[in-house]
Amino acid sequence: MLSIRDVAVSFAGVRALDGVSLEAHPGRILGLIGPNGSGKSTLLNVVAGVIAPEAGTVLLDGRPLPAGAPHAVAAQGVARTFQIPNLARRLTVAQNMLAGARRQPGEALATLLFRPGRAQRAEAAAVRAAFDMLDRLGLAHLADHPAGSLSGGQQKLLSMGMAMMADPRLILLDEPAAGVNPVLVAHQVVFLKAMAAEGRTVMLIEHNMEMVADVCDEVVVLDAGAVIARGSPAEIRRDARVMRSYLGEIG
Amino acid sequence: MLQVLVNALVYASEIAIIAVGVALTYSVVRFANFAHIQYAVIGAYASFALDRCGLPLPLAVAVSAALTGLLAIAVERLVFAPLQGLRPEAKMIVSWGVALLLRSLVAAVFGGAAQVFEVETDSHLVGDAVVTGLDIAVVATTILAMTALHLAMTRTRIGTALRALADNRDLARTRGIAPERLTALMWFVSGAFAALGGTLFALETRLQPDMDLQILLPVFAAVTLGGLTSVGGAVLGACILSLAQNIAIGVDFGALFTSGSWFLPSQFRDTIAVAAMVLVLCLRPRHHRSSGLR
Amino acid sequence: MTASAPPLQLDAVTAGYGPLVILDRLSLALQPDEILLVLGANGSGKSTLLKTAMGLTRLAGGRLALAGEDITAWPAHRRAAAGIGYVPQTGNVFAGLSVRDNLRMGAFLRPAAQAAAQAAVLDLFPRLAERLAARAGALSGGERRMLSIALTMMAEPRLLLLDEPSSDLAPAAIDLVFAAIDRIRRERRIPVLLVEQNVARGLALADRVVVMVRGRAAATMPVGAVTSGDLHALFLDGSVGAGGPSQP
Amino acid sequence: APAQTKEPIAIGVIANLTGTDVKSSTAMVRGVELAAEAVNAAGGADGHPIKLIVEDSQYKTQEALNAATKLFDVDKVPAVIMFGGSSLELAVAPIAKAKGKLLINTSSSSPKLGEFPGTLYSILPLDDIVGKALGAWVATQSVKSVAFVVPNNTFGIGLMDASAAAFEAAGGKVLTKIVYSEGQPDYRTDLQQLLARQPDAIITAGYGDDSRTVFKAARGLGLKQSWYAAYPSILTVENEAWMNGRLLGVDDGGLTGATAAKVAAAYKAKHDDGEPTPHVFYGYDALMLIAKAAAMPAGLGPTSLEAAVKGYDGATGPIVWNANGQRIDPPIDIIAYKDGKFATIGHQ
Amino acid sequence: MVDFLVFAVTMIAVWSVVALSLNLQFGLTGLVNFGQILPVGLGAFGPAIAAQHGLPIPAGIALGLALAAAAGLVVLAPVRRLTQDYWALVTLGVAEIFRLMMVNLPAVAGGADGTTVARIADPFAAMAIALALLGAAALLCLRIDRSPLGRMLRVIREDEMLAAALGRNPFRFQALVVLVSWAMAGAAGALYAHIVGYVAPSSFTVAETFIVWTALILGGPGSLVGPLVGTAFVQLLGVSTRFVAAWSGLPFDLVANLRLAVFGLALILVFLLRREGLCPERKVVTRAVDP
Ligand SMILES: Nc1ncnc2c1ncn2[C@@H]1O[C@H](COP(=O)(O)OP(=O)(O)OP(=O)(O)O)[C@@H](O)[C@H]1O
Ligand SMILES: Nc1ncnc2c1ncn2[C@@H]1O[C@H](COP(=O)(O)OP(=O)(O)OP(=O)(O)O)[C@@H](O)[C@H]1O
Ligand SMILES: CC(C)C[C@H](N)C(=O)O
Ligand SMILES: [Mg+2]
Ligand SMILES: [Mg+2]
Repeated sequence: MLSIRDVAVSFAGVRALDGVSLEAHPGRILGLIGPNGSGKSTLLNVVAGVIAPEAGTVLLDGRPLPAGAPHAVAAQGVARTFQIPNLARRLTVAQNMLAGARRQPGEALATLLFRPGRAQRAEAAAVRAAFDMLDRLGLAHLADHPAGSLSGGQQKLLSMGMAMMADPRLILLDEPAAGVNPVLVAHQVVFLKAMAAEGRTVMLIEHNMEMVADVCDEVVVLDAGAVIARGSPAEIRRDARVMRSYLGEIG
Repeated sequence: MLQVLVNALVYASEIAIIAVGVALTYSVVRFANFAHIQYAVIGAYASFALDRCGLPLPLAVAVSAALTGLLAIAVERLVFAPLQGLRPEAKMIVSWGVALLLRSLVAAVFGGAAQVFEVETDSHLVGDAVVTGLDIAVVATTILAMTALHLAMTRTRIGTALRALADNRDLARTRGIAPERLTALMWFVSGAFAALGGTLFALETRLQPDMDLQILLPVFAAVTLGGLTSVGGAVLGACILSLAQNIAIGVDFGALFTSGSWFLPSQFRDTIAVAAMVLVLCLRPRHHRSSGLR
Repeated sequence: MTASAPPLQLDAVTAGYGPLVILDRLSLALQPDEILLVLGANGSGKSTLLKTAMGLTRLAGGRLALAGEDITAWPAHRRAAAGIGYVPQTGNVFAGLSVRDNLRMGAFLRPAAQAAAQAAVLDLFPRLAERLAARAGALSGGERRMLSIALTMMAEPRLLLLDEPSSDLAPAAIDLVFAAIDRIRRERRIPVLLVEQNVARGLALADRVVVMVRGRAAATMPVGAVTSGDLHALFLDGSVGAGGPSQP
Repeated sequence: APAQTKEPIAIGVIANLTGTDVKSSTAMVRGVELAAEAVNAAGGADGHPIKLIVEDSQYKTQEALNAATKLFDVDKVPAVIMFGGSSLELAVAPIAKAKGKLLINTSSSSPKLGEFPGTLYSILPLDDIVGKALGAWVATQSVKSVAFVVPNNTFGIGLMDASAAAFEAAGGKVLTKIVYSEGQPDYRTDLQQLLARQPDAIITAGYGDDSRTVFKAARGLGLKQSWYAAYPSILTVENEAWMNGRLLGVDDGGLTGATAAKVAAAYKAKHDDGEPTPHVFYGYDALMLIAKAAAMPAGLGPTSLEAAVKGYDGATGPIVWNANGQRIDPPIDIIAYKDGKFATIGHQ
Repeated sequence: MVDFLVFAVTMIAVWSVVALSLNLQFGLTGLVNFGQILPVGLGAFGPAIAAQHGLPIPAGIALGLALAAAAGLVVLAPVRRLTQDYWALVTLGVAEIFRLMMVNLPAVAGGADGTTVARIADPFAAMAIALALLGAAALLCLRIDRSPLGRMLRVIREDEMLAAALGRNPFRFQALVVLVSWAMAGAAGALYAHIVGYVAPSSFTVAETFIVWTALILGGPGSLVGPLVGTAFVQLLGVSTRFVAAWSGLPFDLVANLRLAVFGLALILVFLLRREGLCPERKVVTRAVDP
């Protein structure tokens, strides 16, 4: 279980998060929505250890996650995607995917030199998993292309694929559907539900309200760095404050 | 003590005016142009030759600055422009090749031996420090040139466009910014500044085809200390470096603490300067690369 | 320049990146004050189409005309000066510059109108007014998108190329942006080439639809003719039922 | 001249033709050229014309090694005349020794050069000899206290140590030692300490371009002391009026001899850049000795070289080598700068 | 001529090891190091210090390697606080500090004059040892290059934040790379000392680092043969211009300058004609394995 308690962050005078608390549970998908600039990505970065909060703590299964140490957080089984994808641009799509795989013996020099067989077996397994995932994301035909040459939507998909390769306990997704075509969004929905069904915790930032309504078990709404509403997707849609600040007339 | 400050100021001026050119080009083309230092040398030699031809010194410097600016544009067109998209380290190495080529040509034309400007200036005693008219001219020229450049970069539309071009070339083009014209202007300005700085440096010291090797380290150290891309930063970097170097050996540490007098042996001058630079670099506030954050 | 010529015409355009060819003999004409919606799977070449219209790709063949004038050989900045406005999908703001300086660059071609234009876009996106001094790179994803749209609007273009303007935006902000596009089109009679993955919103706004499949305009049709079966097919493999080869 | 029918002898020259010390290096090579021309005009070394192969060392160890191996292994030269910093020559010397070649040093003065007897011979006197002469002489000039201003290299330090010892042995007092890094744009900061210490005189050594900057800084700071220098004639006078009568020192005594005069005349006939600098003479003597040794029946080698030097009256005066091939007992002149030129005012 | 070629090959082999070590840092990991001459110098000063103080030869070599590796870790310490451009200058600065200290502290290893060390007298033996060292270094690099470790190093090169998000501590990987590559450069330095038979600070200037950089970039960083080809190219270009110069028959001082001009021109032309360097980074193809 992920629990965020009273987290506050400010940047050069801007209060980006102002005492946010929320919980996300294994097997469930938590949606995080809110107007642009309300602090959603900032909150995700706090959980992921990229930003150390001024106040507050983040606990995963009751143990605090290291603040400001993204690699240590990731090592605890937390994977994340970026709103603007970070990729190893000159490496191929397949290499990016393989880099996502956790626990690779071939990354230790000693294993490489003295037990190369072990490294090779693990690598073969990772390659299988990577191509499996690429197939599902519709990127398999691009496996040997540089990641930097992918289209905007494809980069989003790759970013998500890399996060999945890590076999995470907690997965943090920052607008995975933005720029992705509707058919693949439908795939993503299936995919996320399957992840949750396997007992993982999912936190999803998304502006695509159909997708949110479709996959989220619970939704938290941020505005100006504070939680203004929480509940089921249906409840949220009826909330007047949310209507005003976030959904607008049409939503 | 006052003398130490005077020396530091003069040296900082010479370094800074060359350093801003490096920062300016770095900010737009994103590589450290080693040939820039050689532009300074060529500018100094051009001023020298024109001065020898009988031109009044200020005019000689102006003509030399213009010529060097054009040279910088020519090098950009012939060498750097075709290499667009290459990794910055490769461009840096190419610029080193350009520097080598230009240096050998200067040496072939003017000879490898040192030359000096024949300028005689008066000395004034300010407090207990000696200040020459040349010192004052050097510092004043630098301050003027820097202020003008700083204002041009931050206050004018063209300056902002240059920074925009540096930031995102394709996007800049789609805003109607013509990169070729603007970069040509940028190269011209940085070449001209290099020539000016090189001439000031040579006026205070001497001319030598390989004087770039002596200027290189302090200039790049100043630019790096100042954050690589800003005019103000380069000036600040030059001041820090110059002060560290001059104070380290110019100050009587013995007299400061006891009655005796003890100077740091001056052969440690460079060591101290470099050490100060490393220290400042390590202690300066961490630079967040925000691109990684979202 | 003929009065009857379409505002933007692509004629058998082949273009790509380096040796890579993405657009394959693509022909397309944008009609006066229409909104032409470009749909297609990820990687089908939509962004490449817009970049090619703007002059940012390597052109390997074909011809482009702006209101009848041949612009095939024009560099991007000249096209911008001729009135093409472009909102890119990625890399859409000057990340190292302040929001204020970004806006200044929006009006690069019309320095005299800078103040008025800035006031107008800040009116549309009040969120940006609060962040004028911030580095654009520090903005949130949605704020960046707003800034990028604002930048383009400030240039008062004669023709708009919009690459997924709604992505990263909150629903309320999308309303704002789409309303603004519609208004500009109607008031200033500006044609728009619009790429959207938000198909429903796109269809609601557009007049015609062009479907991209592997670098070709697989079909062009009026908005009313699009069925949901069509959409599904085109995002899966581009085999749109009625379409066949493109008809400009 | 008699017809040169025999095969030419190739002699290598390594010098810093680019980088630092270009001026002195060029002068040295010109001296070698003058000597080669003289030898060839006189029919060569035992009929063999001398052919020079000049290589650049760029003042870099690796390049000096490349140049040396090329000369030894490709051009098969039996001897190399070298102008380089001590560190460059010390890197080349072991190779020359291993290959049984001769290395004639015209510029460096590190005592370590004496570690290659039979291979490395110096035309230049060692620093301790000249330094000792300088220190002892300054002490006789009613100078009670001195400061040293020398470059931070083998030459500067070696000279300073020897002359400080001699000066102190004669009862003088050394107030401070300023060891500067070469090539600095300005030495005002370095020299500033002198204002506080006020020595009776300054002892210096160095090279033209740096010395010019040093003198300029001293003049700017208003220093009034006299400058006593080793080899004053290689220093560059910065301001004639200010320097008039203020620069004195000990120099190689041979440079005023008859051979030197002949060489100087030949130099001025060939090059139009004024008086030859001392390195022209060092280079000249180096090649002359090689040619003389090569003309001997035994051919060019350590034995013939050591024989050739006996009785040779060079442009730098008579040359005496110790057992390690290093020059001792050089003739020493006292030089003073007056009215725009250096004049010999005595001998030691 | 044979001797000359043997010497040329020996030097190419030694400097290739240095280029390989730089490639591990820059080509693979993206660490921009302008002070790679420091570990070479430290490696060489091990034997020099040993010679000066009468220690046996193996002790000197071990000292050199230990100094190089240890210095690497010290220099790496601030890397976490600095972006690449700044680290580049810190390494350059530290290398200069070391060189200046050696110049000014004659008690350590002879000061500016340097120290004589035992010289491998047989040129063929020297070449064999140098080639053996090169072989070992190349093998190690190959192993790292074509492995998950090499891949993760490249990810760090492209985007440290990404590597961290994937659960890798970039600093740990960087430390490993610096340790390995500085020890490698140290070994090259120790060998260089015993081949030349003489160690002085002037052999380890910033200019030397730039020559290695030139070789690396020219050859093509990120590839394995790149550094070797680049080093051979640079060394042979330097040597061959000597022959061209002699053949031209121009006055010696002009020739010396033109030689460098040709060198600079060649450098520029290579890049204008082959943008990715002589040996571009290998295109990786990942094959889906069938069980
Ligand atoms: N590094 C930073 N420096 C300064 N301000 C920042 C920084 N990062 C974020 N901000 C500001 O903090 C606020 C919250 O940003 P955040 O990215 O969390 O928003 P968001 O909710 O993810 O918005 P969006 O939906 O547009 O992505 C914004 O106003 C943004 O400009
Ligand atoms: N800079 C580039 N270099 C090489 N190939 C590229 C580059 N940009 C895009 N591509 C390739 O061109 C094809 C079309 O890309 P484009 O960006 O036009 O797609 P798109 O239709 O806009 O997709 P999306 O909906 O994901 O944005 C893709 O296969 C992509 O891999
Ligand atoms: C003639 C001398 C002043 C030369 C000096 N000994 C040197 O090392 O170069
Ligand atoms: Mg966000
Ligand atoms: Mg796109």
